[in-house]
Amino acid sequence: MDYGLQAWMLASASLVLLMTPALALFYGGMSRSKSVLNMMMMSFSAMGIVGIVYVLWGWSMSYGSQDIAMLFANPFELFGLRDVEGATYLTVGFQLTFAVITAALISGAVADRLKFSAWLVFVPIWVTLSYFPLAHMVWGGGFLSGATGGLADMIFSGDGGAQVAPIDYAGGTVVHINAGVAGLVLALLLGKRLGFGREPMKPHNLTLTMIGAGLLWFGWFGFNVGSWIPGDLTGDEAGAYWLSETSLVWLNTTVATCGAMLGWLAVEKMRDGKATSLGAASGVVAGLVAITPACGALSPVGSIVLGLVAGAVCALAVGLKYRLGYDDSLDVVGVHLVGGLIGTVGIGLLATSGGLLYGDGVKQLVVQVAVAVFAMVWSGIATLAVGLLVKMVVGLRIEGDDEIEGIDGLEHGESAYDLVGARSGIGGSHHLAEGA
Amino acid sequence: MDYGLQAWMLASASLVLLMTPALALFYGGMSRSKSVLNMMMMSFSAMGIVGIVYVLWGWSMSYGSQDIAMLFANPFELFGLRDVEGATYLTVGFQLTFAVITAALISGAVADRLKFSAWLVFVPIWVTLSYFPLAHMVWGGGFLSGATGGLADMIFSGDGGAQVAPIDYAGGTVVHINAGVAGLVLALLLGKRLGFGREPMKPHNLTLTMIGAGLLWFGWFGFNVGSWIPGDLTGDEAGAYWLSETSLVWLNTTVATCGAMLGWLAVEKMRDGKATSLGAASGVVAGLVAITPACGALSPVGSIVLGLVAGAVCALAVGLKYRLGYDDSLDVVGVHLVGGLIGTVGIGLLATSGGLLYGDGVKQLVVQVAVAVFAMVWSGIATLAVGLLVKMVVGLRIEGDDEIEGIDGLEHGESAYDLVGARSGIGGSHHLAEGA
Amino acid sequence: MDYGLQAWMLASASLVLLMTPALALFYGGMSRSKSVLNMMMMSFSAMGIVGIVYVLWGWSMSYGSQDIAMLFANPFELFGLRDVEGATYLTVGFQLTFAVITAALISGAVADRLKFSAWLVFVPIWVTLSYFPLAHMVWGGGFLSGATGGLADMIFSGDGGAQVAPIDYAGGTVVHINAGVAGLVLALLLGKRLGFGREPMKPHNLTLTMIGAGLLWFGWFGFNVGSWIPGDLTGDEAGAYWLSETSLVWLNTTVATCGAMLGWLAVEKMRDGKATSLGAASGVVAGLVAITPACGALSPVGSIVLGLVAGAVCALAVGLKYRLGYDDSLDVVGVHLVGGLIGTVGIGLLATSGGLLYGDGVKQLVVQVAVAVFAMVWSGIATLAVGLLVKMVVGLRIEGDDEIEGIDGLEHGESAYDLVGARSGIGGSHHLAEGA
Amino acid sequence: MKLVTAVIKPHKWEDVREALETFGVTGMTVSEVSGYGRQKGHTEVYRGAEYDIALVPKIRIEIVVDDADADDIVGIVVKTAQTGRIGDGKVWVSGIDTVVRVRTGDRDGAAI
Amino acid sequence: MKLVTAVIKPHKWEDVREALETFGVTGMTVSEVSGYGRQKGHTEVYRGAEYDIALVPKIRIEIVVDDADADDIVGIVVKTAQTGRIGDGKVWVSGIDTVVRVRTGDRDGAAI
Amino acid sequence: MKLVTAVIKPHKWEDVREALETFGVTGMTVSEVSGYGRQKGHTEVYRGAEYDIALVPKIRIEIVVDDADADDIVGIVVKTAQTGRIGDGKVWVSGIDTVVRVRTGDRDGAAI
Ligand SMILES: Nc1ncnc2c1ncn2[C@@H]1O[C@H](COP(=O)(O)OP(=O)(O)O)[C@@H](O)[C@H]1O
Ligand SMILES: Nc1ncnc2c1ncn2[C@@H]1O[C@H](COP(=O)(O)OP(=O)(O)O)[C@@H](O)[C@H]1O
Ligand SMILES: Nc1ncnc2c1ncn2[C@@H]1O[C@H](COP(=O)(O)OP(=O)(O)O)[C@@H](O)[C@H]1O
Repeated sequence: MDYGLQAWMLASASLVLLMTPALALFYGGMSRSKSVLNMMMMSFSAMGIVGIVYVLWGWSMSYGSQDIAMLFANPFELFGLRDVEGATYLTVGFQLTFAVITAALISGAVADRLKFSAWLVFVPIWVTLSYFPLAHMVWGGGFLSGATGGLADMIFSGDGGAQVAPIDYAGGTVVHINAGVAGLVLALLLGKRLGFGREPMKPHNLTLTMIGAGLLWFGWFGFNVGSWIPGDLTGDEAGAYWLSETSLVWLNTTVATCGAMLGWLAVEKMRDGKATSLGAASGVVAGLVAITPACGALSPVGSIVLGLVAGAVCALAVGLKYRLGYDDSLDVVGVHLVGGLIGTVGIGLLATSGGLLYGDGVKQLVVQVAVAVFAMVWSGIATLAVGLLVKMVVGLRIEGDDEIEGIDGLEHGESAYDLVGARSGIGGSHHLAEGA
Repeated sequence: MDYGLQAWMLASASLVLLMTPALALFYGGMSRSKSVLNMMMMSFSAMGIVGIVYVLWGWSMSYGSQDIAMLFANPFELFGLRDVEGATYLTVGFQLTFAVITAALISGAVADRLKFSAWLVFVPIWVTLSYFPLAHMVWGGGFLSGATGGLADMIFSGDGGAQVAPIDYAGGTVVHINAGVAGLVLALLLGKRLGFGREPMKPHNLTLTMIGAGLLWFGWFGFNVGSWIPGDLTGDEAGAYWLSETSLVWLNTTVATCGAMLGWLAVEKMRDGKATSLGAASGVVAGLVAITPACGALSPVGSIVLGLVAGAVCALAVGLKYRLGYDDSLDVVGVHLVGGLIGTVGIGLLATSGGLLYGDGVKQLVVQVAVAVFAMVWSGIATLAVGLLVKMVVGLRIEGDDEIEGIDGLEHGESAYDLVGARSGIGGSHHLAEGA
Repeated sequence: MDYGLQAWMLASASLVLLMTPALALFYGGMSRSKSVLNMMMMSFSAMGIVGIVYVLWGWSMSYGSQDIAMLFANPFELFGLRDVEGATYLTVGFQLTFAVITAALISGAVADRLKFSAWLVFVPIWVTLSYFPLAHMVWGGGFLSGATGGLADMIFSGDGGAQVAPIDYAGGTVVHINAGVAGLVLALLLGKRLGFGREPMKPHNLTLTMIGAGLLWFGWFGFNVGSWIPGDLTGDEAGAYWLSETSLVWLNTTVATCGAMLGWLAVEKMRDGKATSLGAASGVVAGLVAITPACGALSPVGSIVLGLVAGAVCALAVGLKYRLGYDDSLDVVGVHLVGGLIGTVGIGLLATSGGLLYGDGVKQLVVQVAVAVFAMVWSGIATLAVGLLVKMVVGLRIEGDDEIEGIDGLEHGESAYDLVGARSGIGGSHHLAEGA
Repeated sequence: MKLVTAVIKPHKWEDVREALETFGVTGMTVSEVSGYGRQKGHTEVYRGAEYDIALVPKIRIEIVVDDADADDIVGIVVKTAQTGRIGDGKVWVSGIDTVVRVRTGDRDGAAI
Repeated sequence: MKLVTAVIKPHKWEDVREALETFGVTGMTVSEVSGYGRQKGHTEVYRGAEYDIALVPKIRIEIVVDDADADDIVGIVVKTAQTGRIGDGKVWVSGIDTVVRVRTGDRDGAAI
Repeated sequence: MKLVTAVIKPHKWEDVREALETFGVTGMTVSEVSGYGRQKGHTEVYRGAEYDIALVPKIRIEIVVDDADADDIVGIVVKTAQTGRIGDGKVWVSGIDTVVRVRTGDRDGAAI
């Protein structure tokens, strides 16, 4: 089985890596044409920075053996991948891509106005204080896993660990809730864009956003289907389990996404009279987010239901920022925090084993909610600390005039498009070719 | 072998899924800027709808065990994937992606003028009446397979089934001929775009079309190379066969596409004096379409020949609509129907085992033609029925004024681009940097 | 192990194939809007031509058994893949994709002014005289391998071949140095673009360039991680080695790229005051180029170092053309030649086994330099010969007026964009939806 | 010499061009503009935020003509571009002192 | 009749439109243009080559008005579009002979 | 005051700008337009359908100048933008009543 698994893990790691450029497109298309490059650069630079930080101390802090208070592991133990070898390098690579995209996701909340230098400083500290610890807590046997002494064990103690282990298959808490909360906190620290709620800030290129959504969906198969863990199975058992588990997870990932797209479009149609392409792209992402923690726990039909709900609720949730007045510019909160919560909590209802609706009581639900709340608090405090630090050291926000002129010029000295002469199309006339 | 196969099938299913967003780009770039979003939305919404319908009754109708008249299987047997489990989930997922893209392909014929509500109603009924039955007939052991009592068996009866089984490796009939015929029928029902043949309706963004073509090529490896079937081989034999079969199919898929690109460009150069980028992108797709049914049956050199022919013929065929007066807007007929026929019938000539040119007589050729004709008739009637139904219930076509203003605004309330200030490039002057 | 390997090789070949359309985007975005299609067409047409040439005589010349003077193999031995069968077809396919992209890479040097017919003639002859021989010399057991009688053997002769075999894991010499030199020679033959160094020739669409860079990174995993060779291991040993080797190569490829992106951006920030998106995209490619030959020989931390150096040096090297006055339009020399040299030579310093900095003396370094120099000379002479031939037969350069009007119109009769009405966005006003 | 400036609906451009060509107008300068007037734009909703797109796309044509032709040309444009629905556009005429053909330096009557 | 042409900073368009609407201007024609003047453009550096982008984006507004309103409208535009910083733009007024509404053929006062 | 409007070939813009700057013109407003005239557009063929692209890209320059400078400026543009080939463009001059600098409210001579 090792060889087939290796083949798929190589593919999976590559797919997840692709998600960050895909996110750059998804977000970039939603930006205005004067800030699309900065938006894309936040994703690209997150790749550069987090990739290196992960090798230096990220892996050690997340999956090192020297646990500290169940919150993180000793960053120096495996510093620079000292003592790492063989196939573990690929596990490092796979996990690295998750850290990268989590950081990149946050950028949607701070569009158009965050100093690029602030971003470059924020990212490595934030992954250190928020992402690596949460990865350790949830997947590294820490406080949010089912381990003895963990949160779930505190609630319903079992034999050698929690009675009911929290479920986060591929990162509902670690990735999406975490990024969503961080986006919210940063957006609040940063304040609204000039003209927010008054001036038009509509997507400048929806074809980019749709390409991005398509590539995200594609990459997400690596994200979810690569996140398989054998538990304590070995040999043929593990093999049989892998075949069946990956098959289910692939299908659930797909159909939840289908459901969410339709859910989002239905809300738009009913509320606004029209179903938009931005809605379809957004629904795709909302569905992928919601199924992320749940993809191994649900049936395909359960996944469709989860998707429909996630799409519909997120479609409503993205409007909240106007009511509540925070400028989460590209809806990191409305899609990733809300979608991540729906998936994480939805497990408690829809899990074929453990779910309330399958008659297995509320324990799973309680555990899921507890984990989600703890993750939100951790992420919120960590982000606030890092945000305030960065504000003090380099400042967070560009000048108002520069924001009006566009951050691309200010921070990158570039403009995205130079389409001189792209308009010669006004009314040529049309004749049929003789030869055709 | 199971594990390696699983790894590749996970990759394949993901690749085929990517083809539909890729198609959205390919078609979107060919649309006008006022209708690109609608074009992309037809592909995206097909993903949402067919994905769910497939899980509900599509799988059951295509591959369920309760055959009905060799035409389809009982939709209720495995409704909602009842009783499906284990690795079969992935087979469902893989097949689902084929149904999705087949529906999406049709949208090229109805650009700029089909009501979006009509599309949303058309798609689920059409896959139910046309796609699932044809999938059952060809791949599910039905009337167009080599099974006893099937069409091929009727023509040249053999021992326990047809003497010569029809060959459709990855969907020449089920996908391409089917979508091509459906496109033609819908285009006829719908009528021509206002100004067809008089006003300019040229592609608004050829870079999108070329990205789309590149991604389609990439995704097509999943489509063709994932469509391997072991027949009655088992164990090591099946393994050895898999290694060699997938290798050949990968290479054939590639070189037929190379040939078709050159074939198309050569026709353009000779006829119009210039080889276009739209021609290159179109040739790529034409080659992929033609090799789809044939990819396991030909030698690499045979594949090049098939590709050259397909590219050249499709380049001529796309002009037919002006002669015959149907508005198959983005050439679903010229590329998918014609390309699909070339591939399906070409097998009868070029198959290394069974092909006329390899001295194996006309039987394969006869069978291939018969299957193609039957599929065309089935698809034509089914599409007509669904189209008329939809016309009655929600109407097919938007108002003329709305068509002139652009369907994106009408149906989705959006415009694709907002490139204010994307023109600051008029003539800056250029100095060399001192520091460079 | 065969099955897992096959799964990964199918994925790898597909990934490398995707790199050429990705390159078309990367280069296309850097072109001006009046020449983007021609730029993309050079990549696409290279796919068509080289794909077919490779099957006809490319494979035979590179990997045939009838070696000629250690420089290339008999092109007729396996003409049209005669006698090739089974899984070897996939090896052919994988290698084919390398030949394709090497040819396509050159096109960046000749932007805006090379006759399309000249390109179509140049490509097949160039791969025949430069690429296939170098592939044979380096990977086919020829003059630049460690074989008896080869260059390395001449320098430090060992037992049955060179004491120290040259290292080129995935194509530092064969692909990047080769394409870089060819670009330089062609750019010199062709002369500068009209207005070079005076008129603005800035990228017309940086979002395309960034999509291209993202997809190139993704595809490069096939390029590097698929280039594994078992040496003389067999069975379980080979399997264990494969698991560990591919894991390391994947990670090295990623982190070197991260390093190079940061290295490039750091140079820009220090030199120009701003870190650009074009710099990030370029840094990504520079890192991928540099790690290509070295990806199996370094530790992850060594890869980061190599990446940082490559990014920084290439960022400086792209300015050379203004100093020296050759118009390598999109920096094939600055990125591929320089990056390829850094990687090839860097191995001599940073290889964990053999590297000078790891205390293993200068032998590897000497061999690496010698191989690089020989490859540069070979490629230079071959390109010059082909270039002059093409100049004589069809001419190299389009007319000045046509260049000013734009090569897209002249050679392809197309314009990339037709964005009429894409500007309705000037100042709509913004109200909050009631229902949100 | 007069300068006739016409702002019309984009899909009428082709008809206007033909009509003017038939009349004998051999040159003009065309641009894409946005119009604001009785014809209202439309509303777009993105993720719960509503945008009022106040402007509608128009084509603007500038034609330098001999004094004698100005009225006819205005008449032709008005007739051809008319759909009778709000937003058909405006045409206005102003005097110009002189016009020069860049290629030859010819002036006025000889320049158009 | 007069034609008022105003070249202003893009982010002032919205304010100007509102002010003119309040005054009673019901129609105008708007386009994106590039300005060259005291306000300098900026510099872009791509791979070691420096580009001097001499032009800055501006919005150009054309309004046909009754003679009597011209001065007021100029005043409103100047007041609303003013930021006091270099590059605020120019407004100029010229006479026109006639204006026609395409939809109806109405002329002059009745056409605007 | 006069308004000089010039329609020229795009690749001549840079030269014209320099020549005008040398003469002392400090401001102008530039836009991309499409020209229709003796210089014919080209033909594009997409999948067997032929399109006659009637328009060719041009740059349009508007310069408000003192009466005294108008002729010189026309002369400079004509000289610099001339290639002698069809399609070099047109320049025309019209009178304007007044021009205002938005930033300061300065008028006429002081405004340009
Ligand atoms: N006073 C004006 N000055 C300049 N252009 C105007 C004026 N009024 C209208 N326009 C232009 O004419 C177009 C049509 O005007 P509108 O009021 O919508 O319809 P109609 O002319 O049929 O009454 C507008 O979109 C605008 O471009
Ligand atoms: N002589 C002129 N003719 C036409 N337009 C001009 C002229 N001078 C300036 N402009 C326009 O006015 C804009 C602002 O002018 P500028 O000199 O930058 O600032 P200011 O008007 O505040 O002194 C320019 O960008 C240009 O569009
Ligand atoms: N009567 C006119 N009114 C306005 N612009 C014109 C007129 N005639 C020509 N032009 C503009 O001048 C450009 C050049 O004219 P054209 O007839 O092609 O060449 P030439 O001026 O060299 O004879 C056209 O593309 C158009 O933009």
